[in-house]
Amino acid sequence: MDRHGRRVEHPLFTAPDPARLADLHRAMVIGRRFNQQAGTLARQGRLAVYPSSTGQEAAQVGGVLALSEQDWLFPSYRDSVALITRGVDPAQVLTLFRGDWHSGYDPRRHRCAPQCTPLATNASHAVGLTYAARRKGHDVAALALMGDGATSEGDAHEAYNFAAVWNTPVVFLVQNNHWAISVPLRRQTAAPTLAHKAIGYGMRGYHVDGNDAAAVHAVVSRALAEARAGGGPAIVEAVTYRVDPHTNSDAPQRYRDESEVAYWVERDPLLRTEALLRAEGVLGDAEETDRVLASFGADAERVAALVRERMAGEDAPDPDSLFTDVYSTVPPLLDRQRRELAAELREV
Amino acid sequence: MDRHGRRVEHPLFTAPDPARLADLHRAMVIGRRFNQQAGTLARQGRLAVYPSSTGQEAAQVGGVLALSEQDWLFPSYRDSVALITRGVDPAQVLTLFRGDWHSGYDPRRHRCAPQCTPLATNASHAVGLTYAARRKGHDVAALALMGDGATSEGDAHEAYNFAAVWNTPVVFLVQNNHWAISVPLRRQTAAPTLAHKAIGYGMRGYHVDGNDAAAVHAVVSRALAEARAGGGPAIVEAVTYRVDPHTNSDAPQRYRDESEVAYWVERDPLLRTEALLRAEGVLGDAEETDRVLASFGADAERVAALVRERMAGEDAPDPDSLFTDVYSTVPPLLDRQRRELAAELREV
Amino acid sequence: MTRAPGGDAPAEVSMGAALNRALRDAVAGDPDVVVYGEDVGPLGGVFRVTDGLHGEFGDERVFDSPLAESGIVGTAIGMAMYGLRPVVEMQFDAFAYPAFEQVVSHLAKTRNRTRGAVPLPVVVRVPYGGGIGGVEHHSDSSEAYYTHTPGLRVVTPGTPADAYSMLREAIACDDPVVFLEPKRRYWSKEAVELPVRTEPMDRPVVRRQGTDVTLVAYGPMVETALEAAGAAAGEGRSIEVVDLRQLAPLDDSVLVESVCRTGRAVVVHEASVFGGYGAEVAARVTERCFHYLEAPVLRVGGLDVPYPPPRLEGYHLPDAERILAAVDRLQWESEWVEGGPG
Amino acid sequence: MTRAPGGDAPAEVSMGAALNRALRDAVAGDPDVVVYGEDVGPLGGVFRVTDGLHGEFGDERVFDSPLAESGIVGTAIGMAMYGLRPVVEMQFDAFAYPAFEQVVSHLAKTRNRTRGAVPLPVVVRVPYGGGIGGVEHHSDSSEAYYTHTPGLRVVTPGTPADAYSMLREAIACDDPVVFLEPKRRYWSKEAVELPVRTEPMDRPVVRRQGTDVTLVAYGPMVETALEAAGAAAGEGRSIEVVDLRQLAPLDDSVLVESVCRTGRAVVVHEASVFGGYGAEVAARVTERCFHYLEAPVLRVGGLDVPYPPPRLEGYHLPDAERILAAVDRLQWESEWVEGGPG
Ligand SMILES: Cc1ncc(C[n+]2csc(CCOP(=O)(O)OP(=O)(O)O)c2C)c(N)n1
Ligand SMILES: Cc1ncc(C[n+]2csc(CCOP(=O)(O)OP(=O)(O)O)c2C)c(N)n1
Ligand SMILES: [Mg+2]
Ligand SMILES: [Mg+2]
Repeated sequence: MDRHGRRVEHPLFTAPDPARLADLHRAMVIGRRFNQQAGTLARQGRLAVYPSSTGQEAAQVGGVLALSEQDWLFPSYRDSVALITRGVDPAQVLTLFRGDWHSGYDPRRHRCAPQCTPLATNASHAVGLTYAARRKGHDVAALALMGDGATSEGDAHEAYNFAAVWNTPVVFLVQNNHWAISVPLRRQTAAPTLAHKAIGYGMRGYHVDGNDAAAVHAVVSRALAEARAGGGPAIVEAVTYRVDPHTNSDAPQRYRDESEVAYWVERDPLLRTEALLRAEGVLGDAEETDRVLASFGADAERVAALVRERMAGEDAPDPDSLFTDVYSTVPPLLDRQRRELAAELREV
Repeated sequence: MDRHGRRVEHPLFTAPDPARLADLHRAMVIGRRFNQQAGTLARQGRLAVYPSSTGQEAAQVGGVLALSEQDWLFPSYRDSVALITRGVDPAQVLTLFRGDWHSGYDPRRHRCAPQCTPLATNASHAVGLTYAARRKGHDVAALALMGDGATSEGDAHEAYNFAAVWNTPVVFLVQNNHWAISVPLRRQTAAPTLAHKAIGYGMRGYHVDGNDAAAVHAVVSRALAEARAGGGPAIVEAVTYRVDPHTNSDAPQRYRDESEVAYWVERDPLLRTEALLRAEGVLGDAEETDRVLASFGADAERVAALVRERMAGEDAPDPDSLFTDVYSTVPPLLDRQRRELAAELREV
Repeated sequence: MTRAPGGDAPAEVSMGAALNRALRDAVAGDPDVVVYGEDVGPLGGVFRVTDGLHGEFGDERVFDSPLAESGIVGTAIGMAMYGLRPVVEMQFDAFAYPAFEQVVSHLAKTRNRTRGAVPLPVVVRVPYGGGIGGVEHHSDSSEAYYTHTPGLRVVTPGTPADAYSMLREAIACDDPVVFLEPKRRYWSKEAVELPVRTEPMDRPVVRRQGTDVTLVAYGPMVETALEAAGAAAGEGRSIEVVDLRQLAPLDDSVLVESVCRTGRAVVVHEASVFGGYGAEVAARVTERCFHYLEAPVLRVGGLDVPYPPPRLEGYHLPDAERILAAVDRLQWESEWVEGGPG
Repeated sequence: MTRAPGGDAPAEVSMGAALNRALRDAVAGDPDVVVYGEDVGPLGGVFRVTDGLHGEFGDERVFDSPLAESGIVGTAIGMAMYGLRPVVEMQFDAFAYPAFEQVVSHLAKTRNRTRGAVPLPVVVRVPYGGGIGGVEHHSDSSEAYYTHTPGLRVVTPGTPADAYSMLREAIACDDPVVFLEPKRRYWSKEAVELPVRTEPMDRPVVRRQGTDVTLVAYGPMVETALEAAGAAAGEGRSIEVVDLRQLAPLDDSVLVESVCRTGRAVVVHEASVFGGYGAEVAARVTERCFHYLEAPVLRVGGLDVPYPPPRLEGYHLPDAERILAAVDRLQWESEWVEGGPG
């Protein structure tokens, strides 16, 4: 797609079929609404913090929908939209940010690793996991998500290198949203693009318009297919933009210009897929299209309502849960602390 | 030079002048002899350990002689030859390996950082140092040495990246000696060459025959000149070979073939410069050449003798030195331990 | 402590503001001081501790670096080798771990390695501890890792005045300093005129005098300890509060004097108790005051679990009540018997 | 301990050989066990602990990885998430520091983070401690860093039989285990028939019974403690030696029982005393045995300095003499007074 949502073909990559285009758009609509809702909850103090990915929905949705059922996703803290697109209960996605528990979902159930806060550390987990799956004879690829800033960490380098040397099917999807909190990309790297980093590991690097869900989907799909076929891992740099502040406690006016934000808002990924869907009549005629788009909006509202409801409850997490999963069994000294805390709580 | 020591010109790089060629050869002759002598001392138990760089003299000497007086060298444990070429007292170079103290020389005096054991960690020191020098208005470049294996560490990545973003004049000279202890290069990276890594940082990468002292010198000189001129840091990969075991306690027969060693011994860097010096009459006519080469040999023997002598002594380091340089002053609790040890030693 | 000139009551200053002022004065006072790290430039740091510095001193003195903690500490080491005095920030406690090798194997050891030829005047600022509702990895108390590493000075202020004075002293110090900032106290205020020079940082300070029991605290727990002491006073128990300030190397004289006088001690910190810094205090004080002790030195600290999520951190963190409960267990009845086998 | 069948005296086995055999049996016994790290393949590790495994089991089960410790631990975490049981080697103690973030922020916490859904059965083998004449960074005792990190099991064997049995148990364990191998004891021998199953690793063991004083040791110092106890016996002093084995989480019952019985204790380790693991032992034992103690629990450990160069390490490391000197300071005369202020 060009920036107005007009189709552009590429000899190497296959554009998503119409049904997939609709899925991409729907997931973005839901993701956008989710970002807004979570942002509101954070401002209301119902979440401890929320890192919004408004503006980055195409990159997350495009990447995740390229995964097969058995594949794994390794998200960072900013990848809520990726998680709900993968099918994780939206309220469970927010457990971390609400502060009820560190990870709200069972990673094995959805084949989604816990949201990762220490930057770039999830990337080597993805490498190890796919290595293990291959050892067990399973056809499992992984999508490891990281930001532009995270590529500066040593852990990113080590993960890229292990993946390339072991030839494990991992696609490292770098959402280059131009900022690492307040630090712009040019302070992060002097490379022409982040995709160029792939060369130094002997793997493929793709540079893609990260606000074009179809393009991200096409590129990640191809990279995953190559990786599965033994062609090695890849870095996909999706160029996008973080429209909201880093989190609700950020102060972006200190470091960036509103005009920059405006530039990117014009290139909103949702507007672009919508334009394409309408122009190409993917969802049917104009009327049918309106109807389907309205249903997407309704789905998004349902998700938002569910999230509001689930976050409204005051049910506090059980303090006893502090002790149960530190080790496979509760060791004696910890059990003593557990009993002490229970006694303390009985007193009050 | 080709592998027989015949001159090959390159449009980009300037070959060392005759005097420099002689210097290079002399330093290698001394370096080789030093490696042998230290190896012998290690086998005799006079050194705790010695990591020989036999076969890699060209890379070290070629790199170090490209430095200016005010520049800094950041050596690893394998870079004894680089250090003595830089002018550090050979016996002080061995202090670490003899076990008398961690660093035997004063780094500021020779502008040589202490020999670095934790892999790749010295590289960011070089970046910081050159940054500081620039801040102070000094024209100081640095040569950071590391092995092929060390390039896999996160610290290498972070240092490359900081250097490129800050545009500090550091040349990272990677001695690709094909092995990281027992691990061959193909298990370390899938990249076409280690020099390709430079691309991902937006810096220049050079791939040079590391057994050709003249070529290493020419390439490092150029890279340093560019870096000084604000052209940014560079990675220079010098392809060479570790002819000896990793250290005296290694067992290379477990992981590599003698034929591989033989292949590289044929490409001995000393034979090649000697051939060039003779063929081109750099040192004068045949007789003069013999005389000069003999004097190099004599210089090397003097160094070996000095090392033997200095390592023969039984003077043990003073235990009180354990306490004096942990902090700028000896803190009270440490002073208590110091007095306790002194009392203990008086008793026996 | 310096009083305001002219008799005016000094203004209330938060710990964050005091640290900010200390950095400003240090950068202004010495051209070799540079401040860098993640987001310390235009943003002023995620806690705004470097607020305004980039604007005032420019990018040469205060700047954002690439996002890589090992690289940050590694480059600081290199800068210090060449005579700068870098002050670097680790954004949160757990995000200092990537730099652990540089801190332990180089920062702590280079002076020693070079027999004093290469001192490393580097300050590594680490906002540490919990109590701010931070998600995972944003609330660790990592002092035990650093205090067990010879060659590092590990200091942590408990008051705004100390925050200012100790940070200035840390920057002026020729040893590497891990400067632990109790992030939950960034907003705690004290009436103080800056600049101020408090006691030298390597001296523990008695924050409140008492006769019955010594409460040993540092960083975020100083305020909590004082709160406990205040409450105890209401009930007729006189608690002395010692603020350690420099955790390593420790000067134990004030501590030992106090405990030998009171005969009872509790040490408190946020970090997990097991293998925590409190173990060192308890072991050391016991060794030196054994015959003066009426009861074992008790430790109050975090549970031996990974730092909990925000809504559970209240169960983890020591508060005045827990401290007082420990004080109550200090065998005030002469027939007390506790512990022992079984 | 299992006896050899048929009554033959069992063969002498070194600790290194016992570890090697444990790895071999674990790899042979469970297809999910993989062994990897730096130089563990054809070379068999720099200490030859993985000797022969690559040849026997092939590159799928035992292999060399790229040279990057954080990547090694990180990939092991990923493998364990998918059901493998990786056993990774950090070549030397100080070279585990680059992996510190992966160990502390992920390996230790993932089970907890996921409410038990994702246990991580990873063993991180770390040859640790000094006494082998290693240069800088090759002799650190890093147990205090790991034992203060909830979620990790930290174990260290003191004998070849334990080395075998505990490593098997560690590999079978569903928790992440930092397996600290006392590298100077790789060559220490014991007559034992392998395979052997000793006490469960989480139980401290009394290695030698005694009545007068309890010596608490682990890893490399078990042998040294026994040596001291032997020498003391000659002089009529009966020393009990407790080998802790699993340092964290600690089961303190054996310890407390012993010290309450003997009334005196010394804890010994190679690591620097300040903030070392011995502080935890001393503080805990004192808390639980206070009224049984005749003297403060003393600590014998390394000096509070960076690990010295080979020719000075003898001054740093505890030996039997230093242990006995500490035992002598345990206030055997009733009029003893030491310590206190001043
Ligand atoms: C190891 C580590 N260091 C520092 C941080 C603090 N931190 C959280 S997000 C962030 C910026 C990350 O930028 P980027 O990778 O571009 O991702 P984005 O937030 O833009 O999605 C920083 C510095 C962290 N989480 N982990
Ligand atoms: C951080 C770290 N990990 C592991 C080691 C142990 N070690 C010492 S040398 C070496 C191999 C290094 O290979 P390379 O970088 O190619 O240098 P070379 O020895 O070949 O000169 C290893 C693994 C170390 N010194 N530091
Ligand atoms: Mg970003
Ligand atoms: Mg090598």
